[in-house]
Amino acid sequence: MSEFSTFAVTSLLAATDFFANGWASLLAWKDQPAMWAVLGTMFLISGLWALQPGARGGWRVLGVLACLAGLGFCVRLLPELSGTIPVVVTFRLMASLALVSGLATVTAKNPVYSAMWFAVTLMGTAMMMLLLGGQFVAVATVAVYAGAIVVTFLFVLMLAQSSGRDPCDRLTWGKVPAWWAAPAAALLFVMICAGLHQESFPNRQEGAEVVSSGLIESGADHVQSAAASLPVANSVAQRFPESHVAQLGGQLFSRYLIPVQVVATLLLAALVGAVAIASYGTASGIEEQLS
Amino acid sequence: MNDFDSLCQHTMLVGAGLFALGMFGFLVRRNLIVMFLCVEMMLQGVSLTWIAAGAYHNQLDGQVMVILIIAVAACEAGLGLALVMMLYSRQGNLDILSWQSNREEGRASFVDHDIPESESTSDPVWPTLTPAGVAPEINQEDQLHRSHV
Amino acid sequence: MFEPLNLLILVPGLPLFAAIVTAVLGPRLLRHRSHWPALLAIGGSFLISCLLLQQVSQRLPAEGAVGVEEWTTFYTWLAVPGDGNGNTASFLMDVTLRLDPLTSIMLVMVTFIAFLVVLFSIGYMHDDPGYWRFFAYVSLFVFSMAMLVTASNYLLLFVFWEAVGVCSYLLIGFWYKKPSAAAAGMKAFLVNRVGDFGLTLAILLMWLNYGTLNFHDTDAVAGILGQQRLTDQLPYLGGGIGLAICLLLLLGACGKSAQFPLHVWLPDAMEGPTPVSALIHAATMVTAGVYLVTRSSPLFFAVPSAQLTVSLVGGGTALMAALIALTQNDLKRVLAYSTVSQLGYMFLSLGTGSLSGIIAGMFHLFTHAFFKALLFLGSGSVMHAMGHVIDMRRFGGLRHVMPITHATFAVGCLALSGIFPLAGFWSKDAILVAVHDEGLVPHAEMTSEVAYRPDATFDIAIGHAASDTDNVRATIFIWLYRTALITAFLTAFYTFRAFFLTFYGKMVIPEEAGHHAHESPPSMAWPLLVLAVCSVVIGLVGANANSGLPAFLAKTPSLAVLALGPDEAAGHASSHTMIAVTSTAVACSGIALAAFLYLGRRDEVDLLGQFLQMKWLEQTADLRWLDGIGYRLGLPALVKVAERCGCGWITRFFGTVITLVVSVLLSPLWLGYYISPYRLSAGKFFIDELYQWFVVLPILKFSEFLYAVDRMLVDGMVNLTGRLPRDLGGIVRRSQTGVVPFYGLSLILGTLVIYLFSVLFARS
Amino acid sequence: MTDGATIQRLIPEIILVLGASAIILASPFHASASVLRAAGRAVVLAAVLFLVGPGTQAVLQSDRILFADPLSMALRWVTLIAAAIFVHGGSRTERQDSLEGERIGLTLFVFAGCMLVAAAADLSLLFVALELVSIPTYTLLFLGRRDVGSSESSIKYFLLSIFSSAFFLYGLAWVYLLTGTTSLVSSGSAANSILEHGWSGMWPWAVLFVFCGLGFKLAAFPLHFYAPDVYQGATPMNAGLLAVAPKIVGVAGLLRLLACWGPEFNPAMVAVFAVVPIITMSVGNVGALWQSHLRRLLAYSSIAHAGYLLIGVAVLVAGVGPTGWVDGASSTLMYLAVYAIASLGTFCALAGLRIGGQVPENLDELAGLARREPWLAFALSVFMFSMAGIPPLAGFWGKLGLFTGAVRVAQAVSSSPQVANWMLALAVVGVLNAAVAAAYYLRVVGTLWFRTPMIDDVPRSEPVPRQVAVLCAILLLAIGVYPQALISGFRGAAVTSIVPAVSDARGLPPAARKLAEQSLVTRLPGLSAND
Repeated sequence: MSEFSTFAVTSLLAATDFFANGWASLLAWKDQPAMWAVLGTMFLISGLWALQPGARGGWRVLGVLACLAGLGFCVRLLPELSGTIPVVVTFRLMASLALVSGLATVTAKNPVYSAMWFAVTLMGTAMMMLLLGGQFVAVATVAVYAGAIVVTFLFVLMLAQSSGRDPCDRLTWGKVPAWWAAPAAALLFVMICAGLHQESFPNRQEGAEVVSSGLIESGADHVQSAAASLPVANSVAQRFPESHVAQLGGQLFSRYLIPVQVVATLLLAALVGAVAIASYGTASGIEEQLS
Repeated sequence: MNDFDSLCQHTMLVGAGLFALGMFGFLVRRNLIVMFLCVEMMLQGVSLTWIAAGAYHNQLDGQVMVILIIAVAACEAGLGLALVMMLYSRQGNLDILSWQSNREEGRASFVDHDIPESESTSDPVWPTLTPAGVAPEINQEDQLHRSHV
Repeated sequence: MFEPLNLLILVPGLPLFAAIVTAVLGPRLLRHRSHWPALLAIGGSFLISCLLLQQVSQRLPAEGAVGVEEWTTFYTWLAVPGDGNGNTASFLMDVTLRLDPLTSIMLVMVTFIAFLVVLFSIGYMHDDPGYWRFFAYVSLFVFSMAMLVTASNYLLLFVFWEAVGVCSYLLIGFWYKKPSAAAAGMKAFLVNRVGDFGLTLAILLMWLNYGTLNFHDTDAVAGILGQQRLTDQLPYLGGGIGLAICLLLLLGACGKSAQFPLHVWLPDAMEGPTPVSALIHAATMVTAGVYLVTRSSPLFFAVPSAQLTVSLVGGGTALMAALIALTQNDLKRVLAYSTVSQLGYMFLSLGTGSLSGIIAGMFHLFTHAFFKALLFLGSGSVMHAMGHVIDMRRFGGLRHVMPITHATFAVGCLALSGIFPLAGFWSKDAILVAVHDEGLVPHAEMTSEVAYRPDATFDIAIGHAASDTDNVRATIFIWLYRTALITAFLTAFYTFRAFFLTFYGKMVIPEEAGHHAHESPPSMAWPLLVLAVCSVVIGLVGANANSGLPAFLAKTPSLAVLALGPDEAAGHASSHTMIAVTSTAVACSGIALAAFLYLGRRDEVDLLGQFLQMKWLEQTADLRWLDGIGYRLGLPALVKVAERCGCGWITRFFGTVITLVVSVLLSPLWLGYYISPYRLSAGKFFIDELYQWFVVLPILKFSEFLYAVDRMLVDGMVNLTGRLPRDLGGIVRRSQTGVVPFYGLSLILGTLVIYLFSVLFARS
Repeated sequence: MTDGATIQRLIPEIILVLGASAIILASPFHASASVLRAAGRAVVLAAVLFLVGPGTQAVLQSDRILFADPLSMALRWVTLIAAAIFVHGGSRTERQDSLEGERIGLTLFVFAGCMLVAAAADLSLLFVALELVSIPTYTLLFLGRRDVGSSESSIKYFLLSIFSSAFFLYGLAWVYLLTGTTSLVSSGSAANSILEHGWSGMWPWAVLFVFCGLGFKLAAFPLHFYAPDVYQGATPMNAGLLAVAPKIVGVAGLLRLLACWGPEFNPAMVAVFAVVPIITMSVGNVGALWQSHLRRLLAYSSIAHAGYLLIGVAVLVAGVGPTGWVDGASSTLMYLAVYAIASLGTFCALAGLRIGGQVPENLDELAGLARREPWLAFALSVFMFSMAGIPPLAGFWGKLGLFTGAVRVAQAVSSSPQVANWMLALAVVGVLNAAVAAAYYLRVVGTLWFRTPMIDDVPRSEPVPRQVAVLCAILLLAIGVYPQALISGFRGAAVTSIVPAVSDARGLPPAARKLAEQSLVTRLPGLSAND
């Protein structure tokens, strides 16, 4: 906590210094992570500001560049990505694909394009999930999200005949979001990045130790130790052996049986709800509204 | 800190980015469906974080949680789209700001003041879907008026 | 052995039963017989109270005890244990009733007045569609009030403190079809909530610091007012916390007893039926604040500055309300302000902090209940006869129409004015004596006080630094004594003003009365007679400070501790006769002045009315020989120019000022003009006019001014405390835009702000 | 892992879910509305019976997924009482179409979700159970009425709810990352160890995001904005559902999570948890002063009550010892129960009322109701007085418990003046707010009794909702006269489930825990004298 608040205050000081003395002053903060945070925040704010709906069209490219730059600064807050070259390259590619297409989702004037871009984002995230060993989840993301949900979105969008000509797609609501939403989003992102910062990030090994020690101390013997199911290893293949999807299934239908049942109930409720809404809203509802 | 851990961390950063972007989109966009998409994007960021955390801790809990999230998101999507369709049939547009009649008495509603005039008067462009079956003859008229969708 | 405590529960129990019976059976079965349950139950309660009083008075203080005290726990309403280590005290709410001299006196008084009021209401309310509702509410009120005075812990007291507030709200708004009545009910309740806020905090603070809220001792802990704490001299809190507790208690008492600045609700409360005004807003409920302060007197005793505050609030309220009462035309409003004023008297007396002062306050409470109830019921009788007209300008000379009411009202007025040997004389005299003595006694002499005043170090400090603080205090009390005398004069004056206007002069009867302007029926007349007799004789129970009521009250444990101090009253016996003579003289002169001004002259009222409408300035300016002086000074042009410019009021203001200055400068001429023998004779020596301008007018204007201040400033301030949340509410409303993304945005921003707050907070 | 005992503990929920499914399935086959309604009542009744039956025997066992301790039992009881009132009190003529079965079924789903949240011992179950409360609610809101306002309230609630639940999930993800487990029991001890080891950078974020999700359910500042708008557009019964079910969920989640994570004695956290209720109740109360629309007024009032509920949570967070934890949790539960009854009663009464054939929208329409509907007016007055905290009624005890809890903690935490000051501030602001709140509650009462009707139409109330409302009023009176049973029940629940949880999380030795439990259940001399 104290370390983190030191970080926050340093960032504030750096930002003040920047506003008081200009770019040159940032040199003094060069070696401090706080400087990257400040720079990242400012670039992200300006980038998002330029990309919001209703902003002038010519700024869009600059906005994307500024956002990428801000992202770059924020990445510097984290320890460097290491590993085999294919993994690193794939990850960087997929990460930028996801983030850039996410940016495009948010800023595209045409909602249909938004949905398309979102599908691309999903591809990127699915790829990252694969990298982290989540084969089943990656496939499910593509199948359920991209395959079903996004298509449904598109379907509804087509039905609703909205293709970016509606003012609501081209404008945001007044001046408030321009001045508040971009800073809020940027600040949130940078603060989370700072939380991921090397020094304050939990070291897993130690963490596992502490967790188990805590469990033993409390006398909760009947609770299985959390970090036991898979071997500790350095690479994806070692960490998630081939049988792990089977293990996943086993978990789902043993330990997580009740949540899965509840989700089944949830699906039933949503199904019933969607049908009821459709039947309630159409014929008689419109009649009533017209009368 | 090994290679894999740094991969997890960077994935979490991407997750945070998607989360923040989705949040930004939710706040600035007005189209109901796009707002909804933005929330889905936030959930995507959350899923990435769960996966990364699970991988970091060497457990499958993260993946189980993501499966649950996907299921819940599907529920929300089904319900939400039904809702949006019904609202669209009532109001004729997808603008969230056309739904502000429940507000404090005496408070003025938000009205757009900067609708570009040329665009507000332009005709709506209808999307066309390719019909199934035999390839149709290409109609020159259609080609001219085809929208960019 | 006969156990009085077993009967104690019946005193509140019977009225509660009656309330339930009336509420259930009233609308269908009882209808016009709805008064029977209330009458029987309250009568029964009264008899039991008398029995209990007799029982208590027979019991001498037990060995080692400082007073008579009995208590019994019926059940534990709520119990929350503390942790075993004593870090946190347990929280107990017992329904514990107590019996001691203070309680028994209050019970007798409450049930007796309530019985007579119920009797009176049978006649007064008999045409009302809400007949059963009225009696159900009244029974409920008597239950709550009886519980309030018998409760043996602060929490239970608070519960019924609120309950009497709710009953009062219901009864003020009894005629809910009148919007003013509904508004008055709500105002009373809300102003009282401000007081309750103080009381709640005081209770929490007491519990926090004393670890209990009981008056009495239990096995585990010494009660706040228990024998153990009193006799063993366990410390009472002084200093900041003690002061806070006392002032918060005082705030609560001010709300209920209508003391400045929370007195604004009482005059409006007169919208309720008159018997209610008599019972709740004159005799019983409004005295709850006095009761509370009396009960808590050991707490106040530990904090001299709080006591002084009590006196100042009381004295100030007494004078202010008396001044306001001078100009009221509504008979009930005169009486309402009179009640506020008399309650101020009681607070003034309680604040002296001496045993004689506190007992004098309670004694006045006791006698006041009788004659004020009498006056209110009398005014109710008048209203009943006049077809619910209450404006004194619209009726008059009723003494032949309503002989009984006239006679009893006269007794009440005399008692209120403090004429020997009526009830008011004794109690008012006792208060004056107590206040007077506080002005004489320099506190430095009372070194033995240290022995029984628990916060010893504090007092020793005072004892050393004595003279300055005590001289200031003595001076304040000297002035308070003078204030009290002036108030006594004013009281006599306005009381008899109302009396003469109502019963003397030419007979005027408003048309609303129709042809049935008659004396009230026996059920209304009997209570008046009984109360009148009481008002004459009841003062005798306290005539001697060493026996009767004062001696009896002094056996209350919490008061008895004060008796351990030196008897201050004894030292100044010689001055007491003087005070009695002075106060009687003052009261008589007030009556004489009222008689001089109002007896038989109805025109006077209109003349005063003219003056009140600011006519007098114009009249001054209209004097013939002053005509045109302003104009000759070149003012007309100025006036015209100014009026063109739209700032006419400036010239009018300065014109008036100049006219006044000039008139004062030229007053010799003016006198010379008028003091020609012929004119003097023709104008009856202009005594009336002189009197008007130099005595009545300033007082009246001041009174008018105070009334305006009261209405606008104080009322406004009380309303402001209500408005402030409303204005804040405007900000909250502003944020409800109805725009969904805005709500989302505020979600994020709020979270961020809270996060930053916690980060910054963690650093500091 | 999921054995027969676990299933057995879930029987009431299973009954609710299966019953709801059956009702929904039966509804298209032209089953009449009254039959479906009776079936709904029967299902709730069966759930109650089974909660009494096997449920009470399981004390303080928690496997990875479920808690079956007294705290969850207490919350499930509150939920089922609310469900019973809700299922019985709904007005028959409120809607007339063929979707009655869906409404009843979805309502039962909502309450099943509430009960599951109360029992959830795993982040995953907590999340899906929370969604089981939310998702049917979206549908119910839309199915309320066929006007623009109703649609608007459903889309507003829908969008903001999924938005906040994204935050909630993100918070859970961080909790998982920091603690390495999804089980609440072990995440608590892990969280505590992590805090000791100084990896606290993300921990406040995690807690704050989780609070975002739960605070939205509670309608706490700064997540309260939706409430007035959504209540305004909803039907009275839907507003009642929104006022009660999410509150139960929010309180259950907060109590459970904070207890398991071990309230850390950290002034910054205490400050956050003290500032939020202060602002929330002030916003709710001053906002309500201006309102003339009935449901808006009640919405603001529900915001204010969320603030009061959070006082108890703040007491739990600040409480240094078992007394503070127990005081905080038990007074919150007490307040929740009393609030649920009063609030549902109010909405039942309003739902059953027709003035000129319409559901009353404005406060003015209730003017002079007492003349036509004395019982309904009586019940409404009791609810208002109870919510205002006027003494002998149940609401008074709720408020008193919260305030004394705060004061007791302030007394006990003398070592940290900062925390003590926050607790005192909570008590003082709470009392002040109670005084402010009296103004608008009294306005409602005054309107009922003391004003002349503005409309000539005769108000008419359905018998069943009226009876339920009067029953609720009597219940409140009864609790007011004898609150001890409820309070000691909740205290017992808190002692036997919060104290061990917190002790585990904070690593207290078992002996100390036993001592604490014993001292807290010791009977008082005043009590035993009467026994």
